[in-house]
Amino acid sequence: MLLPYVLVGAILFVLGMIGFITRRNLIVMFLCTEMMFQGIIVNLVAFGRYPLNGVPTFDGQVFAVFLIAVAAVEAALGLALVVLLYRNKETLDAGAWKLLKDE
Amino acid sequence: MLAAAETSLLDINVYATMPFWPLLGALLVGLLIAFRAKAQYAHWPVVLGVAATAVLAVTLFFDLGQKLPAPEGDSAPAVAHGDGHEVDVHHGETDAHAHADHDYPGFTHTLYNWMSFGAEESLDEHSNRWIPINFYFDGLTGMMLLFVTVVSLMVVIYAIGYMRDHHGHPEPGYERFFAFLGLFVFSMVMLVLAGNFVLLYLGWELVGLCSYLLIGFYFRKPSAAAAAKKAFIVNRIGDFGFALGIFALYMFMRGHVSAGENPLDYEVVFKYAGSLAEPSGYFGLSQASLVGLLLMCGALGKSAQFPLYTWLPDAMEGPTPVSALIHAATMVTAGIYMVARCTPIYELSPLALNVILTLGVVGAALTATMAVAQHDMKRILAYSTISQLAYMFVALGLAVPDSGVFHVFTHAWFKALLFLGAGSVMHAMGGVIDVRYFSGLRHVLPKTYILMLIGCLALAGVPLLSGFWSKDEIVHAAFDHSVLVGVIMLATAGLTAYYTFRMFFLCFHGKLRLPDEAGENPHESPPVMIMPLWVLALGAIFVGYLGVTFAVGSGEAFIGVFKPHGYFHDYLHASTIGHPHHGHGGMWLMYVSGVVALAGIGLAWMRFGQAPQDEPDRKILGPVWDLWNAKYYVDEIYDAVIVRPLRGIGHFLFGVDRFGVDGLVWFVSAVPRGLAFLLHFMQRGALQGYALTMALGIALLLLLWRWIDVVPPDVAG
Amino acid sequence: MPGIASWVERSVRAAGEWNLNGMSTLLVIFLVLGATGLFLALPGTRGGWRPVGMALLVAAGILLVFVLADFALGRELPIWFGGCALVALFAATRVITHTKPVYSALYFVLLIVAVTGLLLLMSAEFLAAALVIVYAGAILVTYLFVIMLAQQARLAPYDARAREPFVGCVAGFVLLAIIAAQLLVAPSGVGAEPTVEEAAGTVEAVGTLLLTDYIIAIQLAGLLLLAGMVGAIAIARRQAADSTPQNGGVD
Amino acid sequence: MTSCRRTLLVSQSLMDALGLNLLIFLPLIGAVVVWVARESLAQRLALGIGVVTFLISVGLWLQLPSVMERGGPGALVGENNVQWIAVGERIVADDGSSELLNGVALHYHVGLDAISMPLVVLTGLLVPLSVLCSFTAIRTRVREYYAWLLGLTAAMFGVFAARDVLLFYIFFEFTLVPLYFLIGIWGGPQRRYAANKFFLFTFVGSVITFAGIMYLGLRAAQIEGVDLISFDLARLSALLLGPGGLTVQEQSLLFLAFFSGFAIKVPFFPLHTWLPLAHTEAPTAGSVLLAGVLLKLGTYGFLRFSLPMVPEGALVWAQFMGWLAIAGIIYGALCCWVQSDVKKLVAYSSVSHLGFCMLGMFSLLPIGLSGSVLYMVNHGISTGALFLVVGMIYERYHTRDLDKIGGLAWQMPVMAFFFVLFVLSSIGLPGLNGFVSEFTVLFAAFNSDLLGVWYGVLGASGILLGAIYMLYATGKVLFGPVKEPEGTPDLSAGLTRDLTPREVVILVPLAIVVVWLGVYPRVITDTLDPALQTQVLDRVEDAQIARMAREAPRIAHHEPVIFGIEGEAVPGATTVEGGAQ
Repeated sequence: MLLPYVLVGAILFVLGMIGFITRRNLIVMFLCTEMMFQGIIVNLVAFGRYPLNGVPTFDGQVFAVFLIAVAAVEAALGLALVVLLYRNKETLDAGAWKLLKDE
Repeated sequence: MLAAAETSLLDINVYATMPFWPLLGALLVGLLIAFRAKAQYAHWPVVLGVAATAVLAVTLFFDLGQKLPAPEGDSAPAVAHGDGHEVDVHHGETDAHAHADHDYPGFTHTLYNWMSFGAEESLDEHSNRWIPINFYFDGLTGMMLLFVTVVSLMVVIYAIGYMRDHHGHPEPGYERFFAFLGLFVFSMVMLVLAGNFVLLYLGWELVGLCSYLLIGFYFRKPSAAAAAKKAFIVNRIGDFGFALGIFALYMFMRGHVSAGENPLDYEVVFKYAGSLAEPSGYFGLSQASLVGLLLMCGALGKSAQFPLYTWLPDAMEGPTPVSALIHAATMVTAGIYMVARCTPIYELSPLALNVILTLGVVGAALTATMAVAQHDMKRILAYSTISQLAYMFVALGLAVPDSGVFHVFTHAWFKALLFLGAGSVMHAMGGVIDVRYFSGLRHVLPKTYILMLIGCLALAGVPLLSGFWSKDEIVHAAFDHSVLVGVIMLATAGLTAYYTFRMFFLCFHGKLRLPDEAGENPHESPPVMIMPLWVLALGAIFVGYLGVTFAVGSGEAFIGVFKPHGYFHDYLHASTIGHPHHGHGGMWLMYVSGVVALAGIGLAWMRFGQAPQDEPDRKILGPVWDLWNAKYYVDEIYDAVIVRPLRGIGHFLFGVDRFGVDGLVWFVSAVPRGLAFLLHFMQRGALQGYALTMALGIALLLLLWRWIDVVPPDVAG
Repeated sequence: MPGIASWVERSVRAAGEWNLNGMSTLLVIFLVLGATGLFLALPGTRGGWRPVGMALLVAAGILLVFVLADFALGRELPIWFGGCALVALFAATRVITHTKPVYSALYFVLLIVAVTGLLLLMSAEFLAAALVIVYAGAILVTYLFVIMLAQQARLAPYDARAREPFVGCVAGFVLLAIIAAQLLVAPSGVGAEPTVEEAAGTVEAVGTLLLTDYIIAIQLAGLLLLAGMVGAIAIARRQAADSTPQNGGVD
Repeated sequence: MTSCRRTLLVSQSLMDALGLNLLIFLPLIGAVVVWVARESLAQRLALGIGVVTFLISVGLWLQLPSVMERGGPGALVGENNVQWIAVGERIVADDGSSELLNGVALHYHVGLDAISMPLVVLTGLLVPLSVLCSFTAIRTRVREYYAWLLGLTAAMFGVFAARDVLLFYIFFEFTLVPLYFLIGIWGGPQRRYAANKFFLFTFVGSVITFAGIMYLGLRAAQIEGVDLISFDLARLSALLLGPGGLTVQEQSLLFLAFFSGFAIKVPFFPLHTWLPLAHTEAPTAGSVLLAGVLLKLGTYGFLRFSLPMVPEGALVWAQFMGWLAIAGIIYGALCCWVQSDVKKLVAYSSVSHLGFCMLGMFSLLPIGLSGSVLYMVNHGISTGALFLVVGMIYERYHTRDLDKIGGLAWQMPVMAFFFVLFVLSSIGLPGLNGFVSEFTVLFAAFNSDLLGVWYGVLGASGILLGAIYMLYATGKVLFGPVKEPEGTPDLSAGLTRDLTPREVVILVPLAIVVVWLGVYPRVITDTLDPALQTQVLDRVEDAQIARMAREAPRIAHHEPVIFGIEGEAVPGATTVEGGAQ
């Protein structure tokens, strides 16, 4: 029964990615990255629960735990940065920062 | 073996230390400089070192004279071929090779192996070929060492007095001067003693270096610095050919030598020299011609032959003892020595001999005319040196190298005497050496006057002085060869007498005139300077008699007493020179040549006896004299034809380097640059753009992964 | 349904040969519908078409149900799975299509809840609880704070219009197509269902694992959290120091 | 008794291994320590480490003859072989040791043989001197400077010690980074441009070399029929030249791949333009190490990798290399002559000199190869020393313009002595070190079957041109009336008008080596020659035989005389072709 879970996880991941690419609001973009995390968490747990061979293990869940930790850190730092950016330019538009543009 | 011989005065290993005493002296002086010792006595290490070498050289001269097998030939008792091997220290095998066509009576003493050639393909692994540090002893070596070291010693002693100011304080750089002199004597003895061509090249370059350093002794004078550079570079032009000659020699030789023989050792080369008669495959020359012509290039530079002589007059910027020692007596004769040493090679190549002869004749005549129209005493002597060197070259070209070396030998004494005498004059005149600024010096410098007179007479070839005997031999050989060459030689001899005494009269005769630099009371040089001159003067008078036989009463003798060819020649024949063929030109030529010399002197007396202020010759010769005075504009021509174009090429290439080559690299880099220009529009700085690219990249990677299909088959089931 | 199943199976086999054409038509239709729907539903100038987009997305969802049901035929796939999956996907779609960030965040909470359901279905109770607590409880609240802090009075222009929705949708769904195609040909793990006792012990099992095999990783994760905290504080301090004089007192 | 001696030998070789590892890692550790040390301590610390590495390198060098006596000409001093980076499946034996089954294995395999030893000692000699010469010249960011210098040292030792091709490449590239910073931070006015150019040139070329190395590894695995890709030098060359090894086409392409990296480093004639710029802009120590050691990485690479691993490729390209070398000799020399910046002049002379080095190498004769290695050492010493002297002048006068300074022999007689000595060494005065290598190299070119007389003749013109430009510079700097720019000499850094004792201490060792190697070059060549024979020349000769065997049928078609290998092998020429490699 691996496939349905993994498929759902993949769709979640791709939707998150599409959101990240198409939305301009920094906060929404961040939400989208969290959404991609959700897809991956589902995948990890599913792979642990339905391994290709052998008995189920809990390693997938353990990895998911770490992923949550990373997500938490990322959220903390990312939101701090968002606030910083917002204070600098009074906008949440991701297009307002294009310092990497090669003129 | 010399070392084992009962009568030999010293062990061979002692003789092998010969070059290193002056070097040791020079190093000691170097240490003195480094520790800032007082300069006052800095000459002692070098003087002692050179003296040690000179003593060794004299001993060696007599030892060799006794021990070397008497030469074979019509006049001497024939000696078996194998004798050469008995004195062979280097390798004792006595089985003569079938194709070894000559055994020369020299022997080699090896100190250690210097450079390796690696094992040759044709040899087994264990017999490496080497370039050793080895010394070759034969008659030529002994003869050369004799005058080189003795003249050096005289000059070094002279320099103790010369390199000081009027108060007896050493000049600045006094120690440096002696260090260089010591280095020079080391190099020159190395050059003469060298037992293989690479070591010869070592000595060759080292004497060039010393010449460079000593010409540039007064380096703050731009002219001295330029002259030093010129000397070194012009010599290097010759050395370029010389090095190529060595390479070519090795290339031709390595096929002939057998295992264990080092193909550049004199002993080996001359043993197989006969094989060089084969065609070389280049320019249709024989191997001997090719090697001979290339080696000759070195001699052209070092011995200041036409067309590479231009450095020698400029070299007079150096201190006068240097001019005497290096640029008259010893170093410049290295080229003559080398060609004479290589007689077995040149014997095989008439072409090379003819080239040498032609260059010699042209050079002798050309530079003699230049000497007529100079004002600087040292320059006159320099041109005369070139002319005399060309004389020696003519002798080599005429295949009578023993006569050439004889002239080298005599010339060393009287030319050193002349230069040192000129130095004495210069010392008294406060550094002025231009004959236009002084005259009548015989009143203030009586001893120098006598000494200079002896030197001038010898140079002019006045009978019974040493220069006469050696020069006459060459004129003889020239007449044997062709009348044209003989006449040119004879005319040059007359010209030599003329310009020598022009200088002499302008300097010492006429009314006493002194330049301002001379000070109130010019005085004769101190004894430390005059004594060596007396020694040299004795040499200038008497060394010629080594080369003649007393044949009192014989009809075939000059003034009924002297016959050409003597001890000197026999001594010399016990060397690689062998037995050159001398014609019998007849005694009349000796009288003619004596008369020509006296006529030249007489003409000079008529025109310059009262030391006239104006140039009488100039009025007669006009533009020709100006041309001579300007040395035929050879320097200017070289500058315009060679130096400037080459430097122009340098500028051009540097431009090419900066714009062309670099531009090419820029052009190559333009491709990625252009690609980057096209792609840089993708770099829009928007965060999502990068994310999009990343997503596409992941998709592409997945596709690629699927395409490569790395899913392990055993898991896929 | 069996007809469809065999058709799917055939298609899957064809896809195994690898070319895109041979891939399940059903999947292709799903992907196209989804991509079109999402394109239309994303905020932008095509205001009138958004309902159409939504409808297409619903259609795509139904198709997905078919795909999953087809696949699950004859196997034990609880109905709860379908429910949770659909809710999760609906929520996810709304997160990215809603113009108001607040609503996006709230839909994200819904997403979390649905995912929690999925996790519970895989008997990952601990993780489910952790997810709700950490995400819904902590992270999302922070998000909401930030949204409030930076809230515009009215609809912000950058919220009203998506950025290159077409390219984004195409790229996303191409990636999805490739992943799905891989999945469909790849072997699917089955794994034995855990017994009740085993399922009940997962918290203990995960906990044991975390504190034995992964003890160093746990330490590192702790360190990471600490570093994140320090970093967040540092950034916050810095903005207070740097930006205030420049912007003349934003706060 | 025997066992005792064996134990002694074992412990000796352990000590050697320890020494070699120290040689590589001590400077690396030192770099870190220096970076964090106090500024006043950094100089002395760096100097101390430099001296220690020098002593270690000399110690290892002294081991060489006895090691070669025991282990043959190819023996390694201080050999170390550890698997370093390994990716792939392992099989674990009962005793717990594991062996790699497939994947990629990179070995930390180091050791010094007679070919690399002279260069290691050269490096060891130049490093403390270049540290010492920076004492007054570097006054900003001192700790960083010495840290980078020591990092560079580690990389240089590593390059010469590496016996694993990939490890060599890693060290080879690792040298770029410290020098990039040394030039880019402490360089002259154009330092950024120079550093970038230097980095880009050398890096771009060596990337292609990297591709070649990868190919070698893959191909060797294929020949051996295993999945394990590794890059050990001995294994690779044994496999690639064994049966079923590289074809001529492969070899010649691989030669070009190596060429692109090494030739830029050398630098060969059309790819040299980075060098004068890098030299002029680099600080003195950077120039010394760049000229003294880093350029040798290119020539060493050719000698160590191109010739033994792709000998037939080398044969194919030998004449091309010869022409490029000669072009470099003449071109570099003529460019020298028109420089007004004395440092640039010395830099261009490197182009000319390394042309000699390559000319000797591609004569593919024993004398040429050993001359070429000698040339590497001698050029390192004399050019390094010249850069040092020029740096000392620059520190006092803040200019290197030949038209602005002059007559310095009067002001600085000690400096003049050293300057002249090193110039003479550089132009190949007999009795000094430059002569031995120059002469043997030209001998080789002249007598080589591959190159020939004209290469020798054109190369020998370098003797003449070298004298011209060097004496031109000497005359301008040292001789003539004294000429000094306004406000100089600047003695603010505690210098004296003439050389300080510290500076004399820098130059004296080099002067001693210059003379020593000039009168007794066998101190290097006695061990070098057999090593070159077995490590390089034997392979080249085999390749030559193989090549002749391949061409034999074609020749036989035209003339009755057949170049047979082993007499009767000619009818089956194809088997000879396969077997003779």
